[in-house]
Amino acid sequence: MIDKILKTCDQAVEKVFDGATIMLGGFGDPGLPGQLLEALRRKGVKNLAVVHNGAGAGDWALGGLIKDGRVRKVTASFPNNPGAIAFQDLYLKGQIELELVPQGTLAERIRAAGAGLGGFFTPTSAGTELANGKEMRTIDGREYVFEKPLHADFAMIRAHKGDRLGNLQFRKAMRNFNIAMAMAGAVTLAEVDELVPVGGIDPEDVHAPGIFVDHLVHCPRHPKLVEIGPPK
Amino acid sequence: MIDKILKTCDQAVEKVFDGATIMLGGFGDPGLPGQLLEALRRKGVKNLAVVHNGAGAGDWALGGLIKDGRVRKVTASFPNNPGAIAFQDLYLKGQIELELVPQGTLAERIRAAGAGLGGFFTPTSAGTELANGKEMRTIDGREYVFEKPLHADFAMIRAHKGDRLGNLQFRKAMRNFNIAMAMAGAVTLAEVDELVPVGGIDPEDVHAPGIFVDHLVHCPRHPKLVEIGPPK
Amino acid sequence: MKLTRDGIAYRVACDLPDGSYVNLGIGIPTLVSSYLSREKEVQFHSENGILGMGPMAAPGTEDVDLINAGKQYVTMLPGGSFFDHPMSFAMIRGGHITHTVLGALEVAANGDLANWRTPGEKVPGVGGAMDLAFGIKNVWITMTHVTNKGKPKILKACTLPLTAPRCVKRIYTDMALIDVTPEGLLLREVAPGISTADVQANTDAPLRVAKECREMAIPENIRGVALAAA
Amino acid sequence: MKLTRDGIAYRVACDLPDGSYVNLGIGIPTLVSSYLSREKEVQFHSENGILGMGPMAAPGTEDVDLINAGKQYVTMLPGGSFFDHPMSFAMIRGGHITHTVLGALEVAANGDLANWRTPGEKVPGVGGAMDLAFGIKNVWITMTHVTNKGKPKILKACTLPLTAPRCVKRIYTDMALIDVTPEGLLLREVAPGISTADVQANTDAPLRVAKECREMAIPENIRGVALAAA
Repeated sequence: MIDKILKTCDQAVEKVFDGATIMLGGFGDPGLPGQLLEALRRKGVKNLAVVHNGAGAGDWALGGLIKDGRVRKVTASFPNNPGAIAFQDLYLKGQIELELVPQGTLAERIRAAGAGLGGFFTPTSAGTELANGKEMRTIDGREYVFEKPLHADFAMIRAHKGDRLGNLQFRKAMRNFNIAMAMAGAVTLAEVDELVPVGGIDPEDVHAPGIFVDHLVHCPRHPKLVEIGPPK
Repeated sequence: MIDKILKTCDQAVEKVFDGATIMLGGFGDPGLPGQLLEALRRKGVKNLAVVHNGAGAGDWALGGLIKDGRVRKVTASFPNNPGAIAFQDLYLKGQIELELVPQGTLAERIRAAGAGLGGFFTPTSAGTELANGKEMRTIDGREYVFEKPLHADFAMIRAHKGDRLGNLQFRKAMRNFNIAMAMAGAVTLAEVDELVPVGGIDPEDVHAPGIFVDHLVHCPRHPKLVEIGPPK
Repeated sequence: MKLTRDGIAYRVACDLPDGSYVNLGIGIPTLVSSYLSREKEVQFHSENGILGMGPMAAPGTEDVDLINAGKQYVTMLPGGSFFDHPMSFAMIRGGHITHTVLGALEVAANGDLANWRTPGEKVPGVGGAMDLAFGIKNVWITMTHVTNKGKPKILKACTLPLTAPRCVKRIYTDMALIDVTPEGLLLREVAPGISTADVQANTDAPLRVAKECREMAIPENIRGVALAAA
Repeated sequence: MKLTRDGIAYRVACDLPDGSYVNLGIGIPTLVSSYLSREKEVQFHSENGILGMGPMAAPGTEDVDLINAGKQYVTMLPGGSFFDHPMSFAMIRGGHITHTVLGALEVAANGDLANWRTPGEKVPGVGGAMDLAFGIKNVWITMTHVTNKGKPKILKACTLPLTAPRCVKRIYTDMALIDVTPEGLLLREVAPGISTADVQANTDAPLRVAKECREMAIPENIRGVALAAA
C-alpha cells in the first residue's frame, strides 16, 4: 500500500542534507511551505541552495532560514521584494550568492527539469545583461537565449488538499510554481491544509498527481497566514 | 462584449485557406473535432498540412479529408493506426508527405509553439533514425536532440463545456493534445458538447482559458461518436 | 497642465480595445482598470496564475489564497480561470496576452525599455518584467514625462540596463501620448494646456508631430481624475 | 514447456513493486495488470493522460471519453487523475513513471531495443514507444523468445531500426527471465522444464547463468495461466 503521509514536518525534512538544492513553492503566501521551512530551520541543515521566486520575507520561513545563515545561494526572479531583509543584508555583505532569472524563465526551467528536457530557447532577456555569457541563437528571424533545466534535491510546496497517494489539489492562486516544482524535485514534500481519503479529490481536480509527491504532512495554516475572509 | 460563439461549424472554418497548417486535437475519439472536420470537407479547402497524433480513421473526419485528396502533409506519431486506410493508400502511392514525430516530442513541440519558445532539447530519439539530420547535443552527460516548435494557422479541438469567452472544460481523457493545440494555433476553433453561461465553469475547472480560443460552436456528439454509457 | 496619475490611467483605459487580454504592472498601470468603460469587456491577467481578475477585495472579504502579482488581495470576475506559472508565462511569452501597461525609468526612440534596475539599487530583481516586455505585442508605457529632477525619461538611447530592446509601442505620460513607430517617435496627443513645443522641450529625442495631433480628451470632472497644476 | 502469454504476464506482475507507477504496452503487457497481487498498490499510466487506470470497462458501462492508449474503454480507480499530453509525457520523459512493460521485435545484449518498425511495414509509426524507452528507468520487455519462424529475438546487435539504445533492463520471455547488466545478459530464471542450455540455444548472444538461477515459480493452476505445450 502506498502511504505518503507523515505525521510531522520534522519527519518530512529528515533526509535534507547539507549543501542540498531546495525548491520552495509559493508566490507570496499562497502555496508557500511555511511549516516545512520552519522544520528545516529547526533541523539546522546548512549550505543550502534555494530556488524560489523571491528571497523570503521577514524572519519567518525562508527569511528565517537565510537570517540563520543556512543558505549559500538563492536562484530567484524577485529577491528585492521589500520584505527580503535578511537576504538583502547578506547580499550586500557579499555573503550570499544570487542567480537572477526572469520569472517566466524560472518557471520554465523548473518545468523543463521535471519534464526531462535538456534545455530550451526563450526570447526573454535576449539583448539584455541577464543574457550575458549565455548561448544565443536566431530562430526563424528572432533572437533566443538558451536556458538549462533547474533540478533540485528537494522540492517543498504547500497545497490545499492531499491524499495518501500524494495527489494534490490547490486553491485559487496557490498553484503558481508548485506543480512544476513537484515535478522537478528528486524528493518532493508537501504540506496540506486538509487530508482527504483516496478518492476525495476527483480525478478531474488533481492538479499535481501523486506520482510527483513523495511525502505530505497535514499542516493547519500557520498563525502568520491567518485566513482573513472565509474561503469561498 | 466578447462573444466567441458561432452558430455553425461551417462559419467557424470559413477563413481556413488553401495551404494552411491545421492542428487537429483528439486521441482516438475523445477530443476529436469531428464536426469541424466535416465542415472543412464541405468547404473543399485543399493542400492542407495537418498535425495530429494519428492519420485519421475510416472515411470520416480526417480520414475523409485525406480520402478527398485535401491533405498534402501529415505530421503525426501514429499514422499506421489500422483505420488510417486513406492515408496509408496515398502514402504508399507517394501522394502524401509524412513527418513522423515521437508522441511526446509532438506534444512538447506543440506546447513550445504555444508558449513562445524557440525549441528544446529532448533525449527522445537520440541515436535512432528519427534523429537523423537533427542537431545533437550532450548536456550533463546525456545525448539530446534539438526539436523546433510546431506552429499552426488553425487549431481545431473538441471540448466538453464552453462559454462565450472561449473558456473550455474537458472531460476525462479529452484533454490530450487539445490544450497545447489551442495555445499553438494562430486561430483556434472548438466544438463543444455543451454551452454554458459565463461563470458556468468554475475558475478552478477551466482547462483551456478562453484567451487561447477564437471561436466555438455547440455540437452535439456526432452520430458516429455515440455515448455508450451514461457520463458520470 | 500635467495630468495626474489617474488622468494618465484614464487615457490608457480609453485605448484598451474590447476583448483584449491585459496585464497591468504596478503603480499607475494598476489604476487603469478603474477607468475602463463598462461597455468594454477586458480580461485582466496576473503573472501568478489568474485570468479574469476583478477589483481589489473589499476589507473583510479578502481570501488569503487570492492575491495578484503585487501581492494585493483581489477578486475574480465570472469567466476567470486559475492556472500555474508555466501556463501563465506561456500566455505572456507566447503572445496571447494582447496588452501590457508598464511603468518605465527610460524609453528610447527605438522602443528600447529600461524599467527593471533603478540607478543605485543595490539588490537587483527582475520579476516578470522581461517576460512581459519580450512576449507581449502591445507594450504600453505609463510614466511621468520627466524625472522628479526634471530630466527627460524619453531618450535617444537608454542609459540604464535594458528590460527589452525595441518593445515599446506607445508611451502615455502626464504631458503626451507618443507612438513608437519605425520612423521614430510620433507625438499624437498633448495634455490639456501643454504645447507640442513643451513636450519636445522635455523629450531628449526628436519627435515628429502627427498631422492629426490634438489635445487629449480628459473630462475635467470624471470621478478621481483631478488635473494637477503643471 | 514454454509459458503462455498469460504465464509471462504473471511472472512480470510478481516483480512489479508495491507503489510503482507503470505504463503497459499493448499485447502481453496489457495482461500484466490482471495478475497483480491485491497486496500491491500500483498506479497504471496511459499516454493519453490517465494515471490510476482500472480494468477494462464492462460491456454496457463504457464511457466514450475514457479510453486507454490502445483505444480500449477502461475504468478509473479511486485516486486516479486526468491530465494532458505534455504533462503525460513529462511523467514519462522526466523519469517519474518507474516501470514500463513493452513488447519487442529484437533486444540486443547491451539493452538496445527495436520494437517500432516491423520488417516489411510500409507505413511507419512510432507512437509513444521511443518516449517510453528513453524516459523510463525500468524498461522491461515481454516477448516470445524466438520469432514464429524459430529465429532468436535476443541478439548480439539489433538488425531493425532502434527504438532506443541501451534501455532494456530485463527481458521476460516464454523461456526465461534475463537481466541486461553492464557485463552482458544474465540468465536468472528458466521456464518450468526448460534448461539453461535450451535458452542459450535459442539466444543469439552469450548468456551468463546466474549462480542462483532457478525455475520460475508459476503456479500451474492459477486462474487464466495455462501452460502451453512447448
